[in-house]
Amino acid sequence: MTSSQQEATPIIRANKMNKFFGVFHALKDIDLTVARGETVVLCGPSGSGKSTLIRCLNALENHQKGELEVAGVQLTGKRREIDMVRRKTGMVFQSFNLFPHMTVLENCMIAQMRVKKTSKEDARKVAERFLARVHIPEQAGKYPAQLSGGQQQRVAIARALCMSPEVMLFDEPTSALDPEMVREVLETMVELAREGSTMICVTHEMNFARKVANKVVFMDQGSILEIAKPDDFFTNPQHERAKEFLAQILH
Amino acid sequence: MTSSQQEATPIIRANKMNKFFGVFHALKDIDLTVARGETVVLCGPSGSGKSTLIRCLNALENHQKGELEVAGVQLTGKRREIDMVRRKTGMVFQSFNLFPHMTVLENCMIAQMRVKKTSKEDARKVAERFLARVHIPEQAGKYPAQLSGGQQQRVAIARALCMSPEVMLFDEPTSALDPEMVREVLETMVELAREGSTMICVTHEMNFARKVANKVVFMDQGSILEIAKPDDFFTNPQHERAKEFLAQILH
Amino acid sequence: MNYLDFGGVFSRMDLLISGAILTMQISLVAMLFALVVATLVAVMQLSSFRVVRFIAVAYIEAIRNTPFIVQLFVIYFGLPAIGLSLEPLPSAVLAMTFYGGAYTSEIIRAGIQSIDRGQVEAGRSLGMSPLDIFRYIIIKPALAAVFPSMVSQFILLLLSSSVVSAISVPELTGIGNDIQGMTLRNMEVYLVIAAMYVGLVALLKGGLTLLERKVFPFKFLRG
Amino acid sequence: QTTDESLQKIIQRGKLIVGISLSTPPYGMTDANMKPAGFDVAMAKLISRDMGVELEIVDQVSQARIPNLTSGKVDILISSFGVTAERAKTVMYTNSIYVDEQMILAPAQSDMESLKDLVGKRVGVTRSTTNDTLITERAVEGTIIQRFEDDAATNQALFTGKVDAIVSGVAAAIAISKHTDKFDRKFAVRQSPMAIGVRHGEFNLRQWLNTDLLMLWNSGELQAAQKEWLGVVNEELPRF
Amino acid sequence: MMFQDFTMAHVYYMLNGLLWTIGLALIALTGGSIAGSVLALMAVSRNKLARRIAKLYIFVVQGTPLLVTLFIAYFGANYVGVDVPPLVAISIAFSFYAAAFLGEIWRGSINSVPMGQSEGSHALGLSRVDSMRFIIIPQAVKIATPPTVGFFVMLIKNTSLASVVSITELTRTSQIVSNATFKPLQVYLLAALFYFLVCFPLTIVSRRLEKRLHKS
Ligand SMILES: Nc1ncnc2c1ncn2[C@@H]1O[C@H](COP(=O)(O)OP(=O)(O)OP(=O)(O)O)[C@@H](O)[C@H]1O
Ligand SMILES: Nc1ncnc2c1ncn2[C@@H]1O[C@H](COP(=O)(O)OP(=O)(O)OP(=O)(O)O)[C@@H](O)[C@H]1O
Ligand SMILES: [Mg+2]
Ligand SMILES: [Mg+2]
Repeated sequence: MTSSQQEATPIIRANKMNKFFGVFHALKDIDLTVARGETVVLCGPSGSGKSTLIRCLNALENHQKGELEVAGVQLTGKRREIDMVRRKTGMVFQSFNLFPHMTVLENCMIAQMRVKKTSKEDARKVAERFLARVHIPEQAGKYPAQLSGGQQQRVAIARALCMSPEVMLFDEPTSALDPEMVREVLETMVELAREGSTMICVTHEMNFARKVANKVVFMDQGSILEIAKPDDFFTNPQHERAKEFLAQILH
Repeated sequence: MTSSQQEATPIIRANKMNKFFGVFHALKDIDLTVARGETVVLCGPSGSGKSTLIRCLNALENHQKGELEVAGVQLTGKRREIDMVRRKTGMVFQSFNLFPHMTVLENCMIAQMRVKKTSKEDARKVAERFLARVHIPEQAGKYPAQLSGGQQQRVAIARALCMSPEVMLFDEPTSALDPEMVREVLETMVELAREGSTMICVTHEMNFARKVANKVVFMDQGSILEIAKPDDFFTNPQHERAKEFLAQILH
Repeated sequence: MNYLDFGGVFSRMDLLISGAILTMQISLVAMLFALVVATLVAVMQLSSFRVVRFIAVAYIEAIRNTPFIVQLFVIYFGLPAIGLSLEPLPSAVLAMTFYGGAYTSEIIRAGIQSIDRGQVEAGRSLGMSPLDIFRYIIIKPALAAVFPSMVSQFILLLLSSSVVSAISVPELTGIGNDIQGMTLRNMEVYLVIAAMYVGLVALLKGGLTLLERKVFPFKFLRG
Repeated sequence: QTTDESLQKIIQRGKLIVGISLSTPPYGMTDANMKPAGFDVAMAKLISRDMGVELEIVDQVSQARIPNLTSGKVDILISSFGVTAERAKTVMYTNSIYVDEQMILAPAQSDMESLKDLVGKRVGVTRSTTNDTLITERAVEGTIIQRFEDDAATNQALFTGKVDAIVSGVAAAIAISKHTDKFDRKFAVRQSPMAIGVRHGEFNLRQWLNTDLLMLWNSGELQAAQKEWLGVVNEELPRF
Repeated sequence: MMFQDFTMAHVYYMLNGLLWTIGLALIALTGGSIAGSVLALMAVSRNKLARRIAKLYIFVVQGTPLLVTLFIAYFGANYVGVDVPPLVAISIAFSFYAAAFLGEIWRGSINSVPMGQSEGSHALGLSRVDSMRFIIIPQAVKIATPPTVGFFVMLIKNTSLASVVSITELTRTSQIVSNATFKPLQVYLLAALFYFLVCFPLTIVSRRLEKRLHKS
């Protein structure tokens, strides 16, 4: 009973949420519900607002109208709420944003020690575990500048994972990787999904979507045009714009 | 007669070329001939030396042993040769390298005005034409920091195209683009290829390779393992490593 | 008639050396304090509170745009008027701290502003507090970026210590002037103390360069 | 000394260039109209008058006065220039133009009678003056000597209680105790002669200056200048 | 007679000194900037010898107190039989001195522009000079502005050393007045105010400039 109830509580709930950059209307009436344990893939053309949406979920941007609740916290712009949401979510950026002055290991340890007050030894153990999981345990002592783009991206993923967030947000986590690495990183993500982590992922890896996503969200020009199960979305998209888009990807 | 002779003259000819970073042997005995008008796709796993090779072709790196001739210029490290080669080649970087203090338009105009001594008005016209071609004419007045990753990549392509180089070098030009944009940019590149531009492109877009490449070059650990026609390469790779690699990409 | 004679200077080398040591000591202490003041003021300048920003800017401009000797006099001769009488040495260090702090804070501010926004966002997304973000993510790369300018500034601070002989601190220039008074060998004295200052600067620069390699190893990796 | 044309050169030029520090009252200073004034200036005027040439005064900071002379930027120095044997290795002196008396100046209520009483006390002095040379030489061990860059700072240190006493020339000491009764002249340490500085080797010029000084003494003009600016008239002046 | 009151005559005298200070500042800033640019370009040039020379120069001159440099320029020349007028000595000494510091500041700023930028401009065929002029330097300016202005202000204040070559600029007039009136604190505070009036416009300009640069 309790467990099913918990599953029933959505971990993310957006209700007519709007976001403006000055006069530019970047997100329009976003309605989105994500249940605990779900994997959601976000796709759509360039400039459609995918990054902006995912940044709102992590409270890196404030929305201006409508409601947004993440991991049980209603976001109204208050400092405390924002802090709470950021602790409960993890983010992997399109451009990595690793800390250049820290080794890979330190990159993965700092937030554990400062935010979760984990001891140094424990933080190190956790960091090493997740570095192994993304297949770069041997790079722990290097600085980001000494790694290939692909390796850097994997450090960014490990760094977020170390905080064991309730929701993981990925912004094109594989765009800088070569095809071999894409596969390995996606496999890590598949494992995460299977373990029941909640994940929201901006990606155009349609095979990944097909394999693990519970739903696909299609955006265009700041609006969500379609939310569907992957099979339905790929075989039978409802919206004209989605059809066009898929025609291009799937050739 | 003359025209066929010109076509017969390869625009790039590498002969047992080697490149070291300190003690690290980054390129090993590279033999490569590219004829005028050819489109060559370079692929291989991360760290195999693709970027390094393409940077040598643009004289951004010096090779240490063997010969390299680009657009009729034998590169031996002399300043004049290097300048000549850079004028005849255009490059699109993996990390864009846009000039942050100039608008998109200025990014596209500066080299025309300074290197080709084009007048300001003409340079603007050319820049606007190529920006339209990569579908971002409306971003001309913005600064790079105000653009999405995808938009930045397209500016980088337009900037190189503005110089109408004899050889275009692309280093993963579509890695930051969403699938629709990938297609549009690739179409621009296909057009270029059809118009007879010579292109060398690091990419893992196998459909692009199949469609327009005259040959595919497969690299691993600094060596060229295989050079083949796309059809042959995809259906019947000779080398063990290439087979593995293709298995991963093509799932 | 115009010949150089270093005899009178060299025979008083022990005095000069003691002056050089004192110069180095007060300079190092002042640098350390100045760095702390500078960082604090740089942060104040970037604060979102108008008043805090104003205080920081007022301090910087008041110090930067007036002569050091005046600041020194105000601290040494002026403070007794409000009941605070300091000995020459602490007065000198205090004046140098405020003086160096004002210049250095502008440099540090430039460093902080050169840090990519993405860094801050990454810290935020990991749940780190603004203070932690500043302490662990921003300040080190910021200092690394402007380290060469800071070294120049510290050299200038070391050289400006020559002024504190005005309030009877027996540092290198002061001792040099004493010897000139005794021997009237100005050119000789100046050549010798110039060489000694070059030596001090070499020590300082060498030390700071080593420090840079130790504290900012990430600056020395391949691009 | 047939090759020495130092005097002729000045006369031919029609101008005598004298180095004087204008920041050392009452020797070199400015009057209410900011024109050069003081004892050194008065002497320079008398000498150039007798030489029959124009006078040009070059103001100078104390570090620059010797190089100004030795490098030929000025002809002579009349710059509250105390005579010591060590300094004479570098420049030549004329006969004395004034004999100063170095005094210890201290707050009226303090009790000081000899150098012994300065032990443990902070004594201020202007750096690299004859006052400095003197106190450095004579001070009893345990005296704390603090050197300031100019007279204003030295006096200020006394006024603000930063030092317990200062060493000062008699003329300046008189002026200070006229100005305020908080400070007294305690005792004299030594007399020290002052003279005009001339470059090494310029004997003709020095000889003429010595001659002129004698004439000025005999006419009483030298004493008058001493009286006007220093408030003290020497009984006699040492000659060498 | 000895202790004059601090009167308007003294203030005018100091204002006259202020004029000298402004003139000297102009000389120092122009000479210093020109020499500093040359040195910075040498320090980042591809010529190894030029870089070595620049480095050695910076090392020696940065360490030498300005007073000493000035002393050598003015009096030192007489030791080899050349008479240098005060203003020439000032121009030489200040240019040499400023070159070392500005050269070092500007070198550091140029080197802090990411490698990718020069690669980007080289790939477009821009010459080294053009790449410097249009790509690298405009970006380096941003990080160079605060320390440069800081140094300029310092340089202006350092013109006080000109009193060594018998120029009665602001600091020297203050010394003379303070010794005549025995009111050093008041006199020097007034001098400080004058210096502030000369230096402050420079900082205002720099803050404006920075704001504009940060917009892009
Ligand atoms: N700080 C900002 N100020 C103004 N406009 C912005 C800002 N950030 C984003 N935008 C605009 O908002 C729109 C959505 O941007 P966003 O980065 O969310 O797109 P995206 O879907 O992630 O695109 P891509 O696939 O290229 O990353 C774009 O048109 C972009 O130009
Ligand atoms: N400047 C350098 N100094 C030392 N090693 C370098 C340097 N540049 C590249 N390398 C090394 O050379 C090898 C080839 O690098 P390169 O960038 O050419 O790989 P790539 O094939 O482009 O990889 P990716 O697909 O990840 O971009 C790598 O192992 C890299 O670490
Ligand atoms: Mg995005
Ligand atoms: Mg690469």
